[in-house]
Amino acid sequence: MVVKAISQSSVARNGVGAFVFPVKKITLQYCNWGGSSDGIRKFLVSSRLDKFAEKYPHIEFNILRKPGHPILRGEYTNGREKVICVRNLNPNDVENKLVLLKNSSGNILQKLTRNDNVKSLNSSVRGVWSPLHADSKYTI
Amino acid sequence: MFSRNIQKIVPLTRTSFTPTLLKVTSLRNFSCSSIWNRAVQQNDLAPLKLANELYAVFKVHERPYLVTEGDIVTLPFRMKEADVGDTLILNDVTTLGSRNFKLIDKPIDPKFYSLKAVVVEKTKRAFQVREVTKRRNRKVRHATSKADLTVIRISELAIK
Amino acid sequence: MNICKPIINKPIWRPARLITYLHSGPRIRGIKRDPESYLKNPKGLSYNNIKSDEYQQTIRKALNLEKYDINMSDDLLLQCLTHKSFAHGSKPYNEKLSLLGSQFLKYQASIYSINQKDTTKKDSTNIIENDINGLDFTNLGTSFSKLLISTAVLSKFVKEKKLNSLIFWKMRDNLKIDMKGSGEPLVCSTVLNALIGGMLSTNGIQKTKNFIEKELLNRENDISLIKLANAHSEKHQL
Amino acid sequence: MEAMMLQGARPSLVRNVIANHGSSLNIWNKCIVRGLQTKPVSNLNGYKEYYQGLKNVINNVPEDLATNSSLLNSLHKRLNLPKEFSYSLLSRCLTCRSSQLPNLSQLSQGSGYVNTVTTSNQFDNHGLNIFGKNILTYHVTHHLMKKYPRLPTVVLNAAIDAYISQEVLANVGRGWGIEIEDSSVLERFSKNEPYTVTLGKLRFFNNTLNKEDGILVISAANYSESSAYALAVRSIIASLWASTYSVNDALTSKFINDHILSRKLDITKIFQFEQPTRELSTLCAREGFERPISRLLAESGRLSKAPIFIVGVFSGTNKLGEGFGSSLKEAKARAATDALMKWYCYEPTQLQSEVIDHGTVIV
Repeated sequence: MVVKAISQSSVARNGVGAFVFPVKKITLQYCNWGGSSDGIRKFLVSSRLDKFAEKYPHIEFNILRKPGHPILRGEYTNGREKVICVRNLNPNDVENKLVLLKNSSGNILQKLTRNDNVKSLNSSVRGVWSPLHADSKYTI
Repeated sequence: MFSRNIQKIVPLTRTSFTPTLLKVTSLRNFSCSSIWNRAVQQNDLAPLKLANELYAVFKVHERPYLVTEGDIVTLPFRMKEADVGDTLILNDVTTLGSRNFKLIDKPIDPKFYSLKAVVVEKTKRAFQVREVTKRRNRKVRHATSKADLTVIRISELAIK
Repeated sequence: MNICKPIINKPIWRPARLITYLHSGPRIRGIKRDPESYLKNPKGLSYNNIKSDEYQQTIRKALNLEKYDINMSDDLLLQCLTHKSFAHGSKPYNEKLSLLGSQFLKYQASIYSINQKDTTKKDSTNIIENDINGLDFTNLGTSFSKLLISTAVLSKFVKEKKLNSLIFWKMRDNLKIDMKGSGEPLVCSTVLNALIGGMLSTNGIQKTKNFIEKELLNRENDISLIKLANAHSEKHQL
Repeated sequence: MEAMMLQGARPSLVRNVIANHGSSLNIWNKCIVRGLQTKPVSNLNGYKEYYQGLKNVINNVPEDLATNSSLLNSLHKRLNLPKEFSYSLLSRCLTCRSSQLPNLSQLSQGSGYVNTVTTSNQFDNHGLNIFGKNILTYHVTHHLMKKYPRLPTVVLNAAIDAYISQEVLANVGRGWGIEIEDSSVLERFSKNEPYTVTLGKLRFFNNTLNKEDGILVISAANYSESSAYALAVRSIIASLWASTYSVNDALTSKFINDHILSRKLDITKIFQFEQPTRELSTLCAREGFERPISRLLAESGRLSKAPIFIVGVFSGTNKLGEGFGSSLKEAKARAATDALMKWYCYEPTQLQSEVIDHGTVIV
């Protein structure tokens, strides 16, 4: 046998085929005493979280009472977590932060260079230009 | 520019603002656009159908993106209508090609292809502070930016 | 850049060897062998002189392929019955078909196993409903479910169907006369797997499934994997 | 036992929150956890009761309890499983046989902090895993052989592995958001954690309190985290088949296509040729093509320090492959490799009929 194999692993492409939602758990931590938790307390008392949870059944919501400033903690399937402090925020802003956690994939925010908009795992379909193959009028 | 038996008909419905990204539920028909095939015979998509690999150039708000299946595309705005996990049908495609053939039109009639994407995440750029100065002035202004992004993944690219 | 491009359509000088000596008899290093001398299976059947109505029809009849409406071409059947060891892989051989077939047979055999309502292994202490949708997954991984698709049972099946004399393969040791230690059971089992794989590639999943259910995993048949596995386990318990 | 419990009751543990299952919010994927309610920990009978209850629940998961588990619910929704797939079955998929402790007296220090309870062979995912493995292997083999009919057997096996090896399946499981149970039963008891939480977590032999900082101990038996994840993934696929085979047979294959076969694999990266030119000429002889001949197509800078040659390999007038190199020999080998790669990685289109490969070339 002449051909040998080098072991490889396939790479996940979430969204091709099935799409698994990246956020798996959101914990809402509040304090029953502190004034900075005022907004989140109002948010929790209203039915807004219920509606939110009904809309996104794939996320597990936990509510945790703990002294200190209120925080929202999102846990993601890539093993990372995002924590947002929501002290002194009003219920609308708390919900916006919740939406932010829901919309994220858990990756770190990155600086992007200009026109670097497409990231691909595939090799170039059209091939790479070569001076040795080009027509004579294009040769250097 | 065009061959004799084919006329290029510009869709009359096009206005200054054309929604180029639509959700699956509301696919817009571009029934009156025509096909202009430069590489092969008119309306003959056989070489593209036989190809194992395809690429497409689609436009969103007049910006072109060259993609293959499975690619991640970062769109420089927040797509309000779409939620994470929604499927988008991209219907402003200007080029469809394989290694040796390509089909060009503005846009290509969507009945020839299917190009779909999934919204993977709606995120932001990293927080940036830019120092803005003026000549011969000692004041430095710190301009901050954290722009919105929508990340989509091309889930399907096929010739119908 | 200086690029020189030779003309491709220039005629190529080819050395033509007009006379080749083909050697038959004992092997001599460096001498080309006569194909007639090695294109033979251990039973002496010659690969080049196969008659379709004898060879392929025997296989079709032995496996009742017509009964299950399975069409397999002569070439495919011959490939299924040719092992990789034969003629140094110069003829189409069954390695990959057998790989596919063995996976499919394993899958079907496990479906058969989980469908069995086996009462013998139930322990008296706690029988709670542990089946899923009427399937008992605790049947898997037992010695019987492994035995069902083992090399021993599959090769026995091929031998009982009298297909083993039709297989093209090479013994581990050519000088030995008896089959013991020649690797015959493994070759026979690859043949059955390859036949399933070939069936699957050309006739589709449904027909192959039907063939496995009715022919191989059927208690009523005289020769079936279940009967052979039972016989095998009884023999080894004694 | 008392001493052990006191030792286990670390300060952080006492301060830990207590979960209350009877939530006032009637939404199933919501769980209320209230803090700062301590409970006396030295309650041996209570612990025994908790342990026994946990054991009973895990060994035969009641459907109503599983339906209330927020973890199971969110996992079910995330994977978009059909409603025929029951929550108790999903919980059974997460019970590994390795969570069965061999013998408590044989375990080393820290065995008191077990995070699993003794499970029954009738209710773990052992059989499901075997079936899942069979169904996965068959599907992936069938798919690859259809897509690339001429792959050599070693490469085919490596490609199958690239999709369904233990590590890859473990990554799939992590991507599904399956969580592992890494707190001890004692900890859970002192938190008064409801059984529904543990039902939604992956239970396997995992003595986290026995860990040394910076050292990962892997015992002789395959009790690793990735093997447990792989078991769970295979079992979920098998359970999906078991729950839906009578209703919709194609659902499982679609699930495998969507989650496993949709992953990216560059098949050409698997190949490693040792004697490409020799292999190519054997191939041509076997298939009845003309003898392959390498010819120089283009060159540049032959006498410079960076020469480049482009060599094509031809069989008659057909060009089989092309390669570049800084020497003629290198370019020739690359051309032969290219030709072989094009032969082995041939992909028939859907319009073509089934291709049955004659086998790998043996030199």
